[in-house]
Amino acid sequence: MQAMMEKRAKELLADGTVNRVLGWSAGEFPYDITPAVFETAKELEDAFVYNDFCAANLSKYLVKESRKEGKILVFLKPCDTYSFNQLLAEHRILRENIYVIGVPCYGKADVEKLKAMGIEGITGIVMQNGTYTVETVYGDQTVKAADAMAERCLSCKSKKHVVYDELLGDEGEVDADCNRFDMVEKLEAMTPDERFAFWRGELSRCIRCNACRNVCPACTCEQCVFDNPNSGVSQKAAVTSFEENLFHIIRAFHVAGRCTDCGECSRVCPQHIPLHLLNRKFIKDINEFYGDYQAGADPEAKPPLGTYDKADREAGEGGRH
Amino acid sequence: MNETLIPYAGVVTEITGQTPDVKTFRVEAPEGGKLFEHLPGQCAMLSVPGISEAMISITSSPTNRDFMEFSVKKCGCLTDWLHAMDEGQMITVRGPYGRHFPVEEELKGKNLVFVAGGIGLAPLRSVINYVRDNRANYGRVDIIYGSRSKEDLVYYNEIVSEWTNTPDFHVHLTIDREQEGWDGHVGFVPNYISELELSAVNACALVCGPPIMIKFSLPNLLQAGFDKTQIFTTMELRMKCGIGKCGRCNIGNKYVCKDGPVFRFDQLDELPDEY
Amino acid sequence: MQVNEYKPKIVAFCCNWCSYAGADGAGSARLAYPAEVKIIRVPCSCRVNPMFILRAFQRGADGVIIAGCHPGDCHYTSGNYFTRRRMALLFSMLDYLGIERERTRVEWISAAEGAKFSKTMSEFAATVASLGENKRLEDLRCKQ
Amino acid sequence: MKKLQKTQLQPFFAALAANASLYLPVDNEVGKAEFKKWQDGVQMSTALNTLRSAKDFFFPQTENLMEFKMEGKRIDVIDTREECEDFVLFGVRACDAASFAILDRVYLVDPVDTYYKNRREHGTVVTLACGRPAETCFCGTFGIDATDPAGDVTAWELADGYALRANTEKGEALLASVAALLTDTDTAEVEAEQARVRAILARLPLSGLTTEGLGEGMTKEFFARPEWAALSEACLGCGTCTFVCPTCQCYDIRDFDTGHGIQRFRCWDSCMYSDFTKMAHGNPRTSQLERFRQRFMHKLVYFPDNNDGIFGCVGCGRCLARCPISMNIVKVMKALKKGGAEQ
Amino acid sequence: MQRIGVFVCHCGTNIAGTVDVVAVAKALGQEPGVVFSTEYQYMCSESGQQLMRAAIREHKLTGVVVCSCSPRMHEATFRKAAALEGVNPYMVEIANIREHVSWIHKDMAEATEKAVILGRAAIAKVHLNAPLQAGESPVTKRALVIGGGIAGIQTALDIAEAGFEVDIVEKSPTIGGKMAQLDKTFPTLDCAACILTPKMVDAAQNEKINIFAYSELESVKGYIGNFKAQIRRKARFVDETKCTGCGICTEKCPQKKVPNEFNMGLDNRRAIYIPFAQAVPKVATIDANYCTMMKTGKCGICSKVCGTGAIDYTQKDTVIEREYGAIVVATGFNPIDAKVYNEYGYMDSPDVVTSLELERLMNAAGPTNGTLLRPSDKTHPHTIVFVQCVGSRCDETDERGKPYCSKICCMYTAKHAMLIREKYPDTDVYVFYIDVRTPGKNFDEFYRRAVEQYGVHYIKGQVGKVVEQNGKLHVQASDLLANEQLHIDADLVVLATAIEPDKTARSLGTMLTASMDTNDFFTEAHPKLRPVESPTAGIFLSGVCQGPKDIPETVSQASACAAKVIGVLAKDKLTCNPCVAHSDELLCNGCSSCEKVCPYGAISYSDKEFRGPNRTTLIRRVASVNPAVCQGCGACTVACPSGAMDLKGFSNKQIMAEVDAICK
Repeated sequence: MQAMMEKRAKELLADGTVNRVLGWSAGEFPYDITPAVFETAKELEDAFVYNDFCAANLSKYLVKESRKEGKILVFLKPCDTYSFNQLLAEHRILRENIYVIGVPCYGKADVEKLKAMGIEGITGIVMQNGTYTVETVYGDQTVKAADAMAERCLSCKSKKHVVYDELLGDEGEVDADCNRFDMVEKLEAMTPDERFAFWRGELSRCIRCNACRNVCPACTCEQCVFDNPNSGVSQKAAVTSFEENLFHIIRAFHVAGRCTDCGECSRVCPQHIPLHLLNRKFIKDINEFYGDYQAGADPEAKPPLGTYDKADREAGEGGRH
Repeated sequence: MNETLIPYAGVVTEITGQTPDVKTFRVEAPEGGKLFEHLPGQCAMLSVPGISEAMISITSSPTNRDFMEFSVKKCGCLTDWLHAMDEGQMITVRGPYGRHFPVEEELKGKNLVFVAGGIGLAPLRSVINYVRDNRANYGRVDIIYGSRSKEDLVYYNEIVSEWTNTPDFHVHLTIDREQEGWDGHVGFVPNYISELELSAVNACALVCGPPIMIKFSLPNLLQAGFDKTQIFTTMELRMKCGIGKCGRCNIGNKYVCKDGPVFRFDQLDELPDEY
Repeated sequence: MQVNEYKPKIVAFCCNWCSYAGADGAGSARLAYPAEVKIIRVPCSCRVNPMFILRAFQRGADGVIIAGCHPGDCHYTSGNYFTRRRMALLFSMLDYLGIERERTRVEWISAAEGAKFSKTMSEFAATVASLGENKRLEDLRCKQ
Repeated sequence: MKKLQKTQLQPFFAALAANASLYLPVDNEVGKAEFKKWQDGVQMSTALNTLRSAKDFFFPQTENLMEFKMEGKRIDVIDTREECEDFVLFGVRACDAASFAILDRVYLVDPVDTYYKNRREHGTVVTLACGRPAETCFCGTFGIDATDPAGDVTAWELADGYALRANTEKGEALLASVAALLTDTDTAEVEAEQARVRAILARLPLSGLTTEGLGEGMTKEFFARPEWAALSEACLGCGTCTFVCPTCQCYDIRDFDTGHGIQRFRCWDSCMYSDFTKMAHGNPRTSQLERFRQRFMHKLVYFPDNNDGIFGCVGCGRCLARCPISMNIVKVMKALKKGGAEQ
Repeated sequence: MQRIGVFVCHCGTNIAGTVDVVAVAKALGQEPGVVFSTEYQYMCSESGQQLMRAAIREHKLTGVVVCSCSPRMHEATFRKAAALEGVNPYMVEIANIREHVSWIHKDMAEATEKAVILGRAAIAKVHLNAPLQAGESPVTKRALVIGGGIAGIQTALDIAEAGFEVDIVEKSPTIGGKMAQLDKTFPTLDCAACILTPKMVDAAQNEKINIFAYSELESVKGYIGNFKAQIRRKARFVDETKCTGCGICTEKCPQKKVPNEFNMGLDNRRAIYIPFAQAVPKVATIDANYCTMMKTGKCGICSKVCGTGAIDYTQKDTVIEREYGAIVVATGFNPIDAKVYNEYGYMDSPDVVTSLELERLMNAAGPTNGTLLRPSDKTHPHTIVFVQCVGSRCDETDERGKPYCSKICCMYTAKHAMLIREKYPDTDVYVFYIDVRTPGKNFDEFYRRAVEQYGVHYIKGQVGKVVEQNGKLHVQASDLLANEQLHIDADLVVLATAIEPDKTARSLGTMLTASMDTNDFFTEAHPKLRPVESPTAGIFLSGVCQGPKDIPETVSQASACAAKVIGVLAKDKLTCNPCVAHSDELLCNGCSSCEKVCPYGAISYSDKEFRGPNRTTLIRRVASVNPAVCQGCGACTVACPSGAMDLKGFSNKQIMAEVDAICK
């Protein structure tokens, strides 16, 4: 796939369709891959990479990139296309300056999972036939790719590209039966005290690095309210548990109905806080209260918080707990 | 143990309107007298708790034994607050911070040229009054000061009644545009520098004002024969701690709050062109 | 004898057209409700930002109630419908985080329903009082 | 040199905790090590290092500096400083131990930061030599020996116990306080362990990375380099690298109105944040390129400039592991060197 | 920082009785920024206002807090007073310590404490208030009157009289409304048609008045001074411009079995019809539901007999768009459907009629040409029972009825009874009532005449059941005063059914964003002081749509309403509410979240240039708010994630400051 992508990118650069390529660039190790813009075939040859560790959702970079001179080619995985559509619906990216190539994704690997297996000192990873042969300074180890799959990919909602100009690989399917709400349901089934204890434990680790916000394709505000000294709620550090709660509740609320559940927030959290469980709660509630809605699936769809029905349930009514 | 981050509470005993958007605040310790000693060109962090903190240069001369003065232009939430308050109000002050003008070192015995625009006169006023109080230690003094209009000239009364009457003090005022009731010089400060035919011999220039004024004054001073080692300026950048630790006011490896705000122009050349 | 009976702090956001007028109506009819309830006037219930609710809890409120026109009666046609959606989601989220759901409430009270206003506020105050102090969304710095 | 039997580890912790709060790396709910207070039964993590650095103990993420009471026109400044209680940090790695020296160069130089100093004086650091370094480790680049860390006491994990060496008076006192649990030993076992680990360190992928061409006096050389654009391109402007970094020490001072007074607190800040240098009249660093450059110029040039050539990085590798987009100081160093070589 | 003055009102003892106003003034005087604090007997009085104005001058106040009654009472008063001293009116905030404190709390300590807290909240808000300037918008000098009953006609005539254009939109083929159906009017017993029809003609002939009969309002957009309405002109299938109203078609139409709604279905009309002789406009209308031609394509008789060729079976509804400066709602009422009161046998016997049906049975132009005959057998009824309060004054729990008094029933029943007794002295008339309510000029005298002079049997009590038995109506009732059960065999039972707002009112209210009460009566901006205005600016209320009224009341309200409308139309420009949303372009993402929740379409987007880093320019899509269209609800402010959208006068920071002050 990487070779195909590189070939197409070079072709499109060569024929002038695009003048830049937004993709992934190889790093020091097999897994530390950085989003990058390539402008020449040489740059692509030197560093372009697409493998199981290319986890970053590139769509948010288009907020800036699509406003630059010329047209940019972007490679989007299925879940990234939802973010793309949502950004499009919110007029955050300029479609005419973007050439989208959909690329397949069968689930991305999480190096933390390898490390959790005690694999340290990684110097190389050979990926083939569903197994990873991990070379380390302490010897080689073989693991099943499935065992190293990122948490978010285990409950992947869709392998379908909802938008593209060109698709490499096969068209995927929406997985209506994915189990992505399992953990939300598990939490809902707990007592309020248990839920409170769970979230306190998780959120208390927050260091307010803002990685979740800054990586989030729905958080593209020119200036976040939490960074705006005039907003009256700006805060830099979570000084108290309240501020941890406030930041995450408001952030989740601000992306409610807009979050496509791409899972980037949890992926980048250096403290491994399962932030996606907040967003998924809103998604699940929206589905239950107002009918199924998948942000980004249809850029023309009315956002659930931008519309209403006279027969909507009352606030605080019902619920399952 | 003394902690520099913990401020003193001081009483604002007098508020003088200088221009439509500049007021001068006289601050004394609650028991009277100065909160702390300083040298000309140094700054202090003024604050109203809960509103904000801001680094303001101390405009009074260290030779003043009774109080400190700060001239503040209205341009943000703290300054708005200060402008609205009444005398008798307390504020907090910490300092002094930063390097001062080398009044006892490089400047001593020299002819001095002060170049200021608008509120930029505030830090220089401390030096000017220091020089007046130690008149014998310095040579000829030229003060070139300009503003948008007559109303925007700060310390106008002091300039006219005291500075002009100080021996060998030559005050050159200018305003940007013609104005009724103004028979003085009209024009921008950088041009005025050239017009005045200043002598750079055994002289130092102290420049402070809007960046654009500094930018255009420098070549004219150089043309007048000043070397960059003879020209000093004082800078203003985002300062928070005032002691070179919080990490935000650096230009290259220099911290404006600690290594500045007073810089000699040749020193500035060493720094990356960040601002 | 219990001297220091616990009194909750309650913030009531009332829309100008219906519920605030309803509160005025309660006053005119001398229909008492607990003094713990303090009203903030907003043009419409849809003006209430989740941030305000959390702010109230941060600052020591024990309960927050939003009162607006009955669905269909909004002075601005649709404001309360948006309120309903927003608050349904927010309250569900607070519940999900383990924060007592009885501390938050939305009620529709028309300008004519002074009695309902008084009754609703009394009930809500009693409910909140029974929950005790808000510990889960408080900011300890704001504690006296 | 003293020796502690492995079986005596918990009694050893108990004895330390009897005199002062003892903090050591413990696995948290998501299996990552973090410094936590030792209590009976708490097991030390076997992880190479804690997810966050140990700097929190001397430079916490937030701390109250003072309070103000405001009444009418009056302001009372309330000094809320209190003498810090004694504590022991056990299991600090060589990189973090080296970071304390770097923080000292900021906070203990005149004017001394008394909040920092207070904690520094009351903390005793027991370091633990690394046994199983990771691919992200590059402390050797900055001359730090992972097999012989600094600290008040240095410990080595051996097959059957721990070797302990006091390096300071504080360290001596600490070991004296638990003398009953210790036996004397020679350095042979430690040397063998060091040799084993040094062999691994030499094989690490970043073992060849040096600071050659970086450091003092390189401002003009590096500042306008074209590499910054590509390096900073993907940067999200988050504070992850800063907050996990053991040497980052920038802070912000803010006021909080509690409703019954003003609390002035200090909190970590990040030069990567878009509002770091924002002021009333504008922002001198408006682009992420400038902010990104600032962070690395500071560690690789400005800090050495002002601190006798000592770099502001200890090679702990946390930013390599944690950066959401896998951009880090190693990539920056390599790119700058490569760019320099090409010029 | 503001310089704030605090003024605590005693409101006589209304506030001072339960709130220690001196303590409140003292406590609030300690608040930061407060430079003056006092209390006074009546702040709203002239001397109270003078006190405030003097303090503003003396202490150079920049903000004012008045602790008094509800801002809904006197906010405007204090704002005006402040403005006279050069303080922007929006720098005044009211702490409601009467309705929200003194009137509901008995304990003085508790009430005082609460008053102080509310005062603090107001002070905290004023600190963040900014002077607001009201914008201006032009006024379209034409009014729309919805409903062509007596209320609408009177309002239209008065507005036209002042020289402004008026359009009347009436959904039925003629104007005239309910009054046209009435026989005589109380208490003067003059003929309804005689006084109404000249007004209808006046309206038709007034060149300033356009009558859009057989038309309905489709949509309304805009705001006071600048409404845009779409009016659906329903197809009459008769060209109004050609029809002379000769009536030949209505005589020749073979379809004779159409229930005549003008006569309450008591007789039939043709498929092509003119509702009544004096209809305005006097134009025939084809009822497409019954017309044979329309249904089968075969007939066409009317077309053949029409001398002017006015019949047009292909006519379509047309929608016209008109602009208005003000809109008058005069949608009137209907009696409730008596079907639900089956205990009175309304569905079982044609001789159980409603009052309005009786009105037609007694009307000379009605189905019986004015002779009172039983609908069933066309005989004279000799015993008549009137049942009062059918569906009026019901318990809240009663879903069939209305909680309110319909107000007109007592009087028209007295009228009916009197007229029957006069015309048919051999008739026994019984009236069962809960109370007889006769406040009004000459009303009680009228009622007493019915009882004393005409011998109408008024019985305080309720009718339990009406059962048809052998051509008679067996009425079971109770006499509460005599405390006995009564059984009356009546020939005719008349139900004084409650009146309710027209069914179209609810959807109209939504369309106009005018608020309504739970009974679908439109709410007035103030129950006492602004009784003919809706809270929605530019929407005015005329007649029964606002609440039950008799004719004189309706007409006087209609004229009052016209005066208010004239007040709007006479202005060249209107000042807007300055408490509107505004978007901070530097923060705006252009995401359109706000636009989606704006009920007024007040938000638009444009691409603008902004400064980017290092002297670059960026083009960004940003929102802007039309202050003349925005009504200030604030829905957008919550939809906006970046906080770019804020509401003037109710900003995020202001509300949070109030929260902080309250929770302190």
